[in-house]
Amino acid sequence: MAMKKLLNKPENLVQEMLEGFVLANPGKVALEGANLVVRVAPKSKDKVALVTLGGSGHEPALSGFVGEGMLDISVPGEIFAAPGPPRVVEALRAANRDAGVLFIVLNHAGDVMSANLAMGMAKKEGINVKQVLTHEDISGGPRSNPEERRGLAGALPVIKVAGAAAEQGRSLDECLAVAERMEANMATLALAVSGATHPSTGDVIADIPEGMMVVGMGQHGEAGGGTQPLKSADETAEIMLAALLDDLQAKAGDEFLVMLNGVGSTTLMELYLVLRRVGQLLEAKGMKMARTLVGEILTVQEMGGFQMCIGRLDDELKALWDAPCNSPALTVK
Amino acid sequence: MAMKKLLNKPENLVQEMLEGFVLANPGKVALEGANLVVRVAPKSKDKVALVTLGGSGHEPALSGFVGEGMLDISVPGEIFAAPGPPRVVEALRAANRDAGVLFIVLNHAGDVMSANLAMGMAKKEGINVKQVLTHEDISGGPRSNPEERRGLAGALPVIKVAGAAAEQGRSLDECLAVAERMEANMATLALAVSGATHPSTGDVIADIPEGMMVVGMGQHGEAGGGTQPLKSADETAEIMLAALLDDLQAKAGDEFLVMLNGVGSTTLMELYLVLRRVGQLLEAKGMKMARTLVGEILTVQEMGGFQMCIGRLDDELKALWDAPCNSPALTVK
Amino acid sequence: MTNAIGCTEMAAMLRGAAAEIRANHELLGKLDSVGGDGDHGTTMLRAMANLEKAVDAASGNDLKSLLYDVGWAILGVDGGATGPLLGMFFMGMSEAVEGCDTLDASALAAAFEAGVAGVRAQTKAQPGDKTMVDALVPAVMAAGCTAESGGDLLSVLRDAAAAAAAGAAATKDMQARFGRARNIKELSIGTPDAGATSVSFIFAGFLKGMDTNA
Amino acid sequence: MTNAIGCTEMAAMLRGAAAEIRANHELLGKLDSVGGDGDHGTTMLRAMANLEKAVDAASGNDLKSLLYDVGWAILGVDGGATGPLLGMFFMGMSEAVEGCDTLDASALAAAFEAGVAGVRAQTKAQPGDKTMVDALVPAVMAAGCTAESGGDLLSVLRDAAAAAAAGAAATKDMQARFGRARNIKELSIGTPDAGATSVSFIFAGFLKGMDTNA
Ligand SMILES: Nc1ncnc2c1ncn2[C@@H]1O[C@H](COP(=O)(O)OP(=O)(O)O)[C@@H](O)[C@H]1O
Ligand SMILES: Nc1ncnc2c1ncn2[C@@H]1O[C@H](COP(=O)(O)OP(=O)(O)O)[C@@H](O)[C@H]1O
Ligand SMILES: [Mg+2]
Ligand SMILES: [Mg+2]
Ligand SMILES: [Mg+2]
Ligand SMILES: [Mg+2]
Repeated sequence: MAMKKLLNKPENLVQEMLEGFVLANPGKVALEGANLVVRVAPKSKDKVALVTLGGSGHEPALSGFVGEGMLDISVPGEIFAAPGPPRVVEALRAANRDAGVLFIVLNHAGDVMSANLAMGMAKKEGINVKQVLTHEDISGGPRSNPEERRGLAGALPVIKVAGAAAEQGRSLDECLAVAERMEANMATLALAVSGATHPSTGDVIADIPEGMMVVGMGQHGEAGGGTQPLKSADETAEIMLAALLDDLQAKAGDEFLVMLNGVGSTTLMELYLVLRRVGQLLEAKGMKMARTLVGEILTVQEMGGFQMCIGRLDDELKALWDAPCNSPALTVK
Repeated sequence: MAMKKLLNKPENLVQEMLEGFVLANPGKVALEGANLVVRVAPKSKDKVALVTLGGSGHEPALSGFVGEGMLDISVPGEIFAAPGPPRVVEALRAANRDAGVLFIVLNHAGDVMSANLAMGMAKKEGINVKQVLTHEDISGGPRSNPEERRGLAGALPVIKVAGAAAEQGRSLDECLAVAERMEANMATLALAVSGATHPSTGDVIADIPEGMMVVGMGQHGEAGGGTQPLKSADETAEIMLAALLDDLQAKAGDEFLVMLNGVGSTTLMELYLVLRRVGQLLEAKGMKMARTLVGEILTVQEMGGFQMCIGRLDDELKALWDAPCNSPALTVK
Repeated sequence: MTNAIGCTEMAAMLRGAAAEIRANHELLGKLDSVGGDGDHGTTMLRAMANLEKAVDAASGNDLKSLLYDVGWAILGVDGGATGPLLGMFFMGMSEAVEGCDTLDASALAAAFEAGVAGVRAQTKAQPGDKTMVDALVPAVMAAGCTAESGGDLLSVLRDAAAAAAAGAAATKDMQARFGRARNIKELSIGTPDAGATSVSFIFAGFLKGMDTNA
Repeated sequence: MTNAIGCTEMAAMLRGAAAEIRANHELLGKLDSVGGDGDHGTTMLRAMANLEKAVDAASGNDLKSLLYDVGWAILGVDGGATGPLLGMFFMGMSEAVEGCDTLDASALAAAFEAGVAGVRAQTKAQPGDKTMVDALVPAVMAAGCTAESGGDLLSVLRDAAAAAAAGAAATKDMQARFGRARNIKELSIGTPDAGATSVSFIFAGFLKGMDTNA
């Protein structure tokens, strides 16, 4: 299939992309060692470091969130494929410090295996590392069965609050607690309205019938089950929000972060329509849309659709969400 | 045609979109009067105000750049259609101050007519307003024929440097001079690789044959002429950069801002490949990629492609480009 | 039919234009989508809705302010090129009818001429450039000739409508040099201009508004 | 054919596996694209390139470190699930050959068993869950039986390859409960599992590497 993409040789794709990425953000990020994405101005060594790993092809995630108040090191893998343990161990070594390392892992089999192998090796070397696993995709199964739930764009709120806590000098256990509280209070659901192509193979990575949408599709085009006729922005917002609130057993009075993550070709315009409706629906239920983030956070190439992620906030999480940060893809003053 | 978009009633599209937009950025922007997008924390009245106007459907442009160090008021029109003079006059009135108003207009017939009619009325009312017209699209014709050149994403650098100058308290004439110098040193070329649909009518707004790309296509799908087989990222970068450098009569030693504006479904990954090649090419010519900006700035719905905008920088423009700003779509610390 | 156009008659003409556009807006969108962005039909619908609102709201017997309000209301449409151009047509007419309670044939022709001047102050487009100017200019010339040679109001409107239609039809063979269609260069040849076609419907509507037999 | 596997023979087996995967990588990608993300073929190519590099670089006569280096090199592939699983297969084998200069039939079977244990430490997938475990487990069981009943090295490899192929084929009728294909649920039935098919090629390649007549 002829891809409608501007590419060079597939075998150089990730390498060239990373070179361009740091050129685009010269004051913020750099490549170090085995293509680890690091901060140009490192955090002081007495503060907890944040490390993550993940496949490429989802830009700006995850390396776009390396920076002040966010990640210290990201280990980008091949397209849609987790990096192998050797590079991950290298990252954990580079991040190593007395204050400890918080390791943020999105629940996908390859990522988890690679992360766990690397963690095991790092611990043997005496590195003080603790892991938080994100698995907020409610389409994977009930909350009681977290292993079946994938980690989607909800990694960002976890990175944000834990990154802010680390920047404030909190201990590894405190950072971990904050990350786990954010994680435990999040729920995400993905919607796809049009497919995409794999940038190395040219394969179609989601084949969505004309006039249909798929609720619950994974971020590599894994089928989701909920294929149904394409709905309006308002109706879509209603369907998705209801499922998320149900999963979180939300009650009147709850305050939420509402994050809408455009996965590729869906416009900001459409996301704003959805956000507007979410705000109305929450208000009608006596809940509050306390914080919002709308944009492309974790994309799936040119796929059409978005992920709706909501996270219940308490005062501490709100303050950490609001804390300043400075990364290629998110800057808060 | 069944659109793959999440929409409600077309007649409410812009209104609902604007409501969602301010909900997404509550600390930064608000709607005032006849849907003028204004700053939540207005600039002090002794500083020059920046006002712009433009059709909707290009989000985040232009209202996404309202904020500290950027625009004071944006007047969003209907989809791809300039707002009429009455709302523009209202914006100029709202911005009115002794320090004066800098009015940034992108060269599209409707925008220019509406802007000029509104300017005329505002001046009759004694409002001190001066205009800068952006027309950096080199596909329109030679530099000697500026009227034929459209204003594309290059509006952003103009807004950025003039906004920084205004925030520093410079006079209207100084802000205008900075804006005009940036404008005169910019050149933009657009590339389309896949089409889009008009969100109100569902019409195809650019019909690009399979396996082809169009150089010079306008941001509403206006045909560009340069239809040719789809090239690699490297070759595309070469073709486009050569045309831009030629237009600017660039010489060794020149320093440039390189801005790559994804227009919709083209990924950051692809833009990074292009940026990497641009950096190599400039270096080989003894020129410098002094500043970069890569992302979605002025989109064309889900169109595939990007605009390459380069701007020759001097020390003052560099400093203004680097100055802090805080808007929904661009924050510089 | 009366021999003088006062506010009531002008309101009927204006409503006639709105009705005619409404009946044909899909064609207008289609014509604009060839080289432009396809929004001309919906823009004209919004413009005509604003026109009707202004006509409804107009009180009293002041032709000048009726036309001014209509012009301003059309300017208030977020309509790209169409809002300013069409709005200024009515603003131009408004200025020309200063002091008139009613218009006879030559005053109407003169008002049209002032309307076209209002449009042409906004654009450098000349006849032959494939824009609404190609329908406006012949319409106004025809109105002027007919009035000068003693034609009555209805003849003025009939000849203006015929000339606008002919002018719009003639844009089919022209290459666009203004508006978005300019960008497709010679590919614009073969399709009539959307804005010129709108103008032909407006003049047809003026006539129908005054002469229900037309 | 020899009755003991030293470094030279192990290198031949490993290269045989790489050759077999290379000859079949397109099929692997296609199988993975049914329920997964279609990258399994290219991932296996990269894994085998790393394997060969490690084999080329290996010096001396240390079986344990040859297998360790191969395992580590495969872990170094950015390959989603495949890198860790396949890498740990060779890391597991490496631990089992500690102290051996050469392997006889039962030592080879034991090494395979340790390799599978290395894989199974990474995943909760059980036989029947439609993963590479469905090819690995029967292959290793077959190797163990053959060795126990006195079969020679070639019989061990032949029976292991046959069992891996049968195990991979049997995944066709299973529903995926691990890996990305899990998400398509019953739609995964009807296509063999990509990773299990890879394992069958690896064991076929081991055999071909040792027995050029195979
Ligand atoms: N610069 C111009 N001068 C004269 N007429 C113009 C100009 N630009 C556009 N037009 C007219 O307007 C019509 C298009 O109107 P419309 O589609 O509503 O506006 P837009 O081009 O802004 O989308 C064209 O068919 C043409 O007749
Ligand atoms: N959790 C798992 N447990 C066991 N095997 C797995 C698991 N996940 C994937 N596999 C195996 O890996 C194969 C897919 O490998 P590959 O496509 O390279 O990795 P990825 O799924 O990360 O893209 C599957 O066919 C399956 O055999
Ligand atoms: Mg995009
Ligand atoms: Mg987009
Ligand atoms: Mg148009
Ligand atoms: Mg795969």
